[in-house]
Amino acid sequence: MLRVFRNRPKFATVKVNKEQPKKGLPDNLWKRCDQCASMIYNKELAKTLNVCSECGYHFRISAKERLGLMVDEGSFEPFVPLVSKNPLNFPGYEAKIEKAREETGLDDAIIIGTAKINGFSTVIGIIDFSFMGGSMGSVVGEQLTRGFEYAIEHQLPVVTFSGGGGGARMHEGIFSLMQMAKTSQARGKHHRAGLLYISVLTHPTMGGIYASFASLGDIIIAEPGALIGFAGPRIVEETTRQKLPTGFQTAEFALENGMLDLIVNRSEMKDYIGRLLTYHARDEVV
Amino acid sequence: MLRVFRNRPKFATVKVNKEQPKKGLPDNLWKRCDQCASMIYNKELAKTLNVCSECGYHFRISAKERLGLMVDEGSFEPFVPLVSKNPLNFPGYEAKIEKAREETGLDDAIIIGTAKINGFSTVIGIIDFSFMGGSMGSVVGEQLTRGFEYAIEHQLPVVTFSGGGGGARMHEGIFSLMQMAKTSQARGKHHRAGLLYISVLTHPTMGGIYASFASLGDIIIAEPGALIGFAGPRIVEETTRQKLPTGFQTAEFALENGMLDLIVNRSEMKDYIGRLLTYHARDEVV
Amino acid sequence: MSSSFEWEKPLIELEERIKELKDFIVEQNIDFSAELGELERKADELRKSIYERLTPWQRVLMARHPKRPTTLDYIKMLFDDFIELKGDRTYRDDKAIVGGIGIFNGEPVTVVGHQKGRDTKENIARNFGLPHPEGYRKALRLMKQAEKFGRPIITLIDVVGAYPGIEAEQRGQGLVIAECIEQMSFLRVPILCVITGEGGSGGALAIGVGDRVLMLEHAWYSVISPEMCANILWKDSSRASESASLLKLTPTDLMKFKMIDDVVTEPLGGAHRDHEVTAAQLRASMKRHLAILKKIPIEQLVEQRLERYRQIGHFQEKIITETLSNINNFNDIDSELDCEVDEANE
Amino acid sequence: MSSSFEWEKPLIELEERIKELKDFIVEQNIDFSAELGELERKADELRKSIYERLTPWQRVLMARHPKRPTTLDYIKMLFDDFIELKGDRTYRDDKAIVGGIGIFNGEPVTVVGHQKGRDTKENIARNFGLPHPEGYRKALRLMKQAEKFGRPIITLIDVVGAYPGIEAEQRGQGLVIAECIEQMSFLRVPILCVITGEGGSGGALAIGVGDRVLMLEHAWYSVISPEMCANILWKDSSRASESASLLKLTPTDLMKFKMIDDVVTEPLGGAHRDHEVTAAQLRASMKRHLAILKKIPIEQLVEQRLERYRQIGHFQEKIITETLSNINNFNDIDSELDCEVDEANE
Ligand SMILES: [Zn+2]
Ligand SMILES: [Zn+2]
Repeated sequence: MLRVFRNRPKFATVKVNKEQPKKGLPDNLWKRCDQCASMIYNKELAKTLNVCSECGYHFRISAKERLGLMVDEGSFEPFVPLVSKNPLNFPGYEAKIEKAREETGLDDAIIIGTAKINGFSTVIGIIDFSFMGGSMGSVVGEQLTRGFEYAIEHQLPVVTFSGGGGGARMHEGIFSLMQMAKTSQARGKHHRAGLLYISVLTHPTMGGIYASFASLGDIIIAEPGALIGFAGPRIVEETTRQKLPTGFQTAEFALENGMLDLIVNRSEMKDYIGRLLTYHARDEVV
Repeated sequence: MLRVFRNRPKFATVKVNKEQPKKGLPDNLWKRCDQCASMIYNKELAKTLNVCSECGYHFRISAKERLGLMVDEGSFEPFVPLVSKNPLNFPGYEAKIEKAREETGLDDAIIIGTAKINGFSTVIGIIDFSFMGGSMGSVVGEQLTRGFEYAIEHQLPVVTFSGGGGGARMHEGIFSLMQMAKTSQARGKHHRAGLLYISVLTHPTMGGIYASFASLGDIIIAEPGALIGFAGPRIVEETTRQKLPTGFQTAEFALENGMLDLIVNRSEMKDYIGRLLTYHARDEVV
Repeated sequence: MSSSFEWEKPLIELEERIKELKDFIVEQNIDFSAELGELERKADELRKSIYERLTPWQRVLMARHPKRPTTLDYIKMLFDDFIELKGDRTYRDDKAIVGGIGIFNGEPVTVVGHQKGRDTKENIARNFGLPHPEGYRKALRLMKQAEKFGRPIITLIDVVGAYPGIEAEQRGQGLVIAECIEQMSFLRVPILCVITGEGGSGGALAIGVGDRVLMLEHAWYSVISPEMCANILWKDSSRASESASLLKLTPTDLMKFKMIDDVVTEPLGGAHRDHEVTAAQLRASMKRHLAILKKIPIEQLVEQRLERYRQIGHFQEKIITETLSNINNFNDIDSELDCEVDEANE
Repeated sequence: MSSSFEWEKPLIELEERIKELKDFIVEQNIDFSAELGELERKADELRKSIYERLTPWQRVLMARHPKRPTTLDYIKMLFDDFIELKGDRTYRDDKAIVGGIGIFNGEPVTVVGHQKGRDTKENIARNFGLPHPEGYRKALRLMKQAEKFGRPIITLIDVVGAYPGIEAEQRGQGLVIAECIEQMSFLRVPILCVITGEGGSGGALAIGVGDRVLMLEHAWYSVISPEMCANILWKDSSRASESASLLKLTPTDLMKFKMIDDVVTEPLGGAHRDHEVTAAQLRASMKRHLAILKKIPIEQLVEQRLERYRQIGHFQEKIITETLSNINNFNDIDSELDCEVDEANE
């Protein structure tokens, strides 16, 4: 068996940045809704799970927040943390990684481990957009692969939340591309072992992340309004020189075009996933 | 094993009607091309395999003619002939069958048996439009099913030519509908046995024939201009009250829409099928 | 379409009279119970005699009653929970077919069914329950998902036929119907099909290949709709009531033919008169049949399913009396002959 | 686009001079063979030194040369017979991907590859070799057909990247690329992939998962095209020559990284200078690798294929030095912090 879990004590190495340098500035008290432009009090947003109470817009949340919303309290056990190398000697990559680590307190763009959701054991992986746009390099690829492998070994379902912007991490070049194959194959084995994978597409799920593991869910769910696609809307517009259709590449667009099973509000997500896990439980504890 | 072959002598029961009552009338000497309206001398048509030398229009030919064009001479051995009953007591069905038998010399809308094509043994089934529009009732369904079963037992490829107009034979009601399931399942077993099925769609392949075995070919070929679809063009036009697109439901339309592998002229059909059989030969005699 | 039929009129009139009488009695506070009982007994008799004597065509009309429960209505009544799953992962989510995971009798199952609209607006959105190829693909996707997770499949069939539309043809509905039929036939989970309303041709069969086929009392199932059959036979769709009789499309006929396994009784007057009672009857039949299917080892189940369809057909081996001619002697065939035959068939 | 590059100019000039000289010699009937030999030796040296020192960006331009052989050109040269098979059986025949059955070295194989146009008209018909979802679906259909019949698969890759088009997105190219990658990985037949020209991102990988990956000398393969990389890094596509160097996209780099298995030498000056010689070189490499693959039992082959990709990645386990904080204590997380991070990333 792979050493996927860190040794006990099972503490996270993520450094929760406690400094709040801009404290007192209105930016930190209020936030403008990207969709309806309402000004919303941050404390209010925390209560609504970062969903605009005016228009239902789902703000992006961090992987840590997502984890908090999704798993049974105290049940998360992270995998051994991995850190990136710089296989292409891409100029400035190390510095970028270091900066992202400091800003997010994460080792790379993913939080992954085992957890219980409504009492059901799962492997859960959550991409964090704040870490270099949630792009998939060797670390994200390896962690997801370990996730599926662990799930096969222990006959567990996998749940992922993929909010990766550009998809691939170009600083790792071909190694980043190959993570698409690696994660797809890991899921392929998991699928062939008859196990459940619920893929949740959060804003934005694009590029190599969308074109690999995230598209291979038995059930694919999205949050309302999430941007979902392979090529980014700007590049599509530039290439085709056509006006993009209204709602192009939104979750609603994907649902209409047959690419999603359902769209679920953040507040109902845990309930939906919990029910789906229940209905796929192998011991038939329905 | 099913008794699929008649006892020797392996003669066909088809009655080749030798009387030519209208001999001498111009109708029998000349034929007008449905596509370009050229008048073509019948003797000329026989030489061009019933393809218009002006525009390439493929006239419908009988199953017997098709057999002659496709199989190695003297190699055809027909299955035991079957005849229809009238399970619904549908008024006039027996008379219709009797009339069709007399006019075509066939027992029902199919000729089926084993034959060699370019030296390769196959099961070959050919629908004849002239027999009640080439519709599939119990006899056609059973014969095709026996064909696939015989092919499984002897590890043979199957080749069909399906030119059935309405598809289902409504006089047999639900029994006709169920032939779609029966033939699809027979092919399903043949497919799962790893065997090759080449389905050739000739003018017209519609309805229940198209929506069952004929669509389940590993390779689907059509003759140029053949009408291919489920619902007939007249009913589509009546229902939607829209002008049909140019070339709607032609082979060329199906090819463009991804439903066909290739379109092959009648004169090249035997060569194509022969090569495909060669490339799928199990003994690797390439 | 009105929500009561011509043949129901005497009954509806009697029912109204009884209601008036009752109101009067309550108002006047008179004891009329004996007379009232007699009246209601008569109404019952009338109901029975009307619905026992329905013609096949009347049954077709019953199956199309605008207030008849639709697939989503049944899903709501039959399942304890239901999560709808959408999309074919290829082209579009077709609203004419719905599907998802439902909890039936405490157990997860996959459900797919045709979905007609319950009003004009919904009918337009759902194309009157007539699927495009993507609808069949969605159904197939969900059924294969059911197979992966070992869930039984329940299909609810209610479609007048395949959709004669340009796009449906363009995107290959014939091909996808064939794929559905073929793949359903080999799925390694129990499949229970229910014809709840209309069972028209390939559109019905595409999700209709199963281990047991149940049928509601006022449903129909045939290779062709009565209208289209009349159109072909007599070039006159209005003679559908005649062709409906010829096609032997009622549950009674189909039971006799062994094409279906159970007829689910509807409340007197039809399913639209009492959705809940209809669902309860259906649930009981489904429960009974599913329990039997679940006991059969899966290899055997699939074998039985294939054997069921293998046996369908009415034919006999030909007794050879005619002069034999060697079919291999192709040169004997006169191509002129075929021209005549072609003409005869135009 | 001109059919000769800036850096070729000195060479082309020299080649022209030699040709003139030869013509003169023939005309005058003088014996100048020694001098001519010397000149041609010099031209050879010049060629070598030019093509050995090509920058990565120049290599990308070579891979895009309008006279470079396309997939159908290779198919004609590599196979003894070829029957093209079209269509995805779902939506359309995508001309940007071609496929079929070819006879390679006396044996049937399934071939699929991107097909660029050989002139403007063909480029429009073939969308410059940029597939829509139906193209990938056709490829997958043919590869599964190959698996059924136990035929090896050969893919010929030449695509700048996935197509950033409205319809390609609408019909789910991300999803279908994922499906291709996943399903190819488990196919129970040998798969030989050849990057003949451009190997751009998901568009290439969709038909690029195999047991052996060969690459032509002047081909490139990367997660992103140099132009798009420059666009992201410096908001300036014209700096593609710089990003091309950063991306390590040449066969030399990729051999070092063990991402490919063989580099197929092109004629001096590039494949477009001699199609037949290029094809002969490629054929030899394909033959060699296919012979090896065919000897490996299929179970083992698929295992090795999966293991090949399983091993790809550069990372290390983190040495834990920081203060540990319990990640399960969610209440510690201040949502205000994340807002900052979001802003930093816009
Ligand atoms: Zn808002
Ligand atoms: Zn003509």
